[in-house]
Amino acid sequence: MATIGVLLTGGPFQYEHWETAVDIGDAALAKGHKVKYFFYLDGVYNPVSYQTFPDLDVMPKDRVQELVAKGAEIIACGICVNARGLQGGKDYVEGANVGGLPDFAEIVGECDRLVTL
Amino acid sequence: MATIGVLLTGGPFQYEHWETAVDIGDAALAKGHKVKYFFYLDGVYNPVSYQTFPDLDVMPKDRVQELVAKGAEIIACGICVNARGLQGGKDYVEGANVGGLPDFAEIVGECDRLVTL
Amino acid sequence: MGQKHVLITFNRVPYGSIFYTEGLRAAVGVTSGIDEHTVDLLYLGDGVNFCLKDVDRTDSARYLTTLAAQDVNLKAEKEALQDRNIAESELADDVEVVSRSQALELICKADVTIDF
Amino acid sequence: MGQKHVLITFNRVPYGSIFYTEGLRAAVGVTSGIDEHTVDLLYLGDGVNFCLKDVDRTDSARYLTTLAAQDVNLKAEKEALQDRNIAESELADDVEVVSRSQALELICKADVTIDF
Amino acid sequence: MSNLYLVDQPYGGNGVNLAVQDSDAVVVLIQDGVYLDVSGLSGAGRTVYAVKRDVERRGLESRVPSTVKRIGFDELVDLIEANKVVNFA
Amino acid sequence: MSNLYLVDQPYGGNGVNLAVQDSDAVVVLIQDGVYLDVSGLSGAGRTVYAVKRDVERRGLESRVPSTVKRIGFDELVDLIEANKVVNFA
Repeated sequence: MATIGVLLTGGPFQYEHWETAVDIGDAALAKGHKVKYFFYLDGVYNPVSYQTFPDLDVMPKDRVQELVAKGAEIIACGICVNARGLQGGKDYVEGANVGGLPDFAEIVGECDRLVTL
Repeated sequence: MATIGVLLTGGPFQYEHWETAVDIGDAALAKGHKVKYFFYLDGVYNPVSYQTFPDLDVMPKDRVQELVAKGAEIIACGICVNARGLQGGKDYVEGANVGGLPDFAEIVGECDRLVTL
Repeated sequence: MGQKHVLITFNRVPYGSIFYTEGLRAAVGVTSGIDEHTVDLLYLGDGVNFCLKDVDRTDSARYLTTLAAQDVNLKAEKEALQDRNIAESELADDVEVVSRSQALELICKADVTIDF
Repeated sequence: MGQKHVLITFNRVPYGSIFYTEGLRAAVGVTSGIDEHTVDLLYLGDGVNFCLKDVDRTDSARYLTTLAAQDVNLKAEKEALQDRNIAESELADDVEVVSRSQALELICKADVTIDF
Repeated sequence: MSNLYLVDQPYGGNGVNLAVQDSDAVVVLIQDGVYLDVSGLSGAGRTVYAVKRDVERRGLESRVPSTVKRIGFDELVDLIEANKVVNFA
Repeated sequence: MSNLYLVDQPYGGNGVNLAVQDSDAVVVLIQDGVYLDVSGLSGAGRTVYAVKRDVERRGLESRVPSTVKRIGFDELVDLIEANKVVNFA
């Protein structure tokens, strides 16, 4: 069992990095690996819980929440969160936490592999 | 005096389209032109009023608010707003309104020039 | 106010970003306002990759259907296809190949242009 | 937990996006944690444009100063410079030119890599 | 009224390709568009402008040819008003 | 443990350039990375993988060479676990 760190700098929708980041995490968790995400830059938009779109049942935030439910750790860069007006992540799905680059440094120290998307 | 429409699909921070869009609007308003913005896709992130960043006095939302104060019209795509969890633009700076693609069609009809960024 | 002719260009490959489908949603929106604007859809550069017949159109089919009902097809620039070694036989049926000169005529004919 | 050596690559031109400066902020963040990771900064492809001496460093100067205090300089790939006709005389003083083979050595030396 | 090509990256090259063939084209390089090779445009006799701030920030004063006229947003708006905008930004 | 290059656009070409010279390289094309020309990699004897879903969505089954092995996320995670990840995505 390995610890896989994932740095995600892409937001939901506009670019599809978030989807690959989630798909890798899902597959890794299913194999029993530990997965730790750091959401940086536009990556911090992903866990906003009020996302809705006509005809779409599963939104990016739902995928984030599923990752948490399966045991993934999620920390978002607080400076990026507040720059984007997300007020400390107050509307984040449960389990998506706000921290800072020191948390990312810790993930770098802990992880066996780091994937950046 | 002309009416200049601006379609902005870029969000604040990550890419700099928003800045060119604002700079063109500022210059056009100073010359007495009418300026009408439609914020589409990640463009809808620009007017979120709680943006703060250490050491930065002027945030993208401040530039948006200045445009409104100078007479620019601003409409954001409601489907994009809600997809991104911004709840009908409830945290938007004053004067930034939420509408839909029919509003963009109207801007296309009214404008003498359309700039897309 | 008034009816205009709008040229919408598609310049990015499909799927890495949403412009390929959200540009089509905008095309539908622009043509369905009270002014009844008309549109041309022009695929340039990397954008021509959307015109391959095997591209998954799940996200875009409904917009394309609406546009096709208005006789709007997909125009792909020949030079861009050639640069990418894409043969006409690899393209979807609703794609029309146009030369760069014809693309230029579309620009001249348009009242406004939008790029995705 | 443990100290690691991190290779951060910069692949985009400065100013159209914020990666050129937010990548440096991340570099500072990574090196100032309790593990005291070390970093190399490698400019590849279009990224080498940041190494031009006349680039406005207003947004990035404080991160570069912090990193310079840890003896971290900017490494630019020679082949990328040549492809863009950038002469070494056009580069800032804190830039070291490395060959692609040396870039590869940096990859092999790193425990983890991050791209911006 | 000419065709005013507003050109940025990543796909501004598509606009440049068209403008080279468009005898009625005027081109403005904005943001990362200032990195584009415009020798084909100049060679074809097109007038090329670049946003001064975008050239300066990127340290490209000596690399963007002097045949490319530097302009501010004030002049850009005048160009937008006077021409049909062809967007590649 | 080889170097596993994870390659997407717009700058995946930088990773490909390095992987061509890296005799210990394995390359995985993800998202728009599947559009990249990998003939140089195959020519240099590198093993190249592509995420199957990303190839299929883009309709590239007949355009991405058959020497490029299609994989799912399950296999991608195994590759990530077994190698050092070199990120260009």
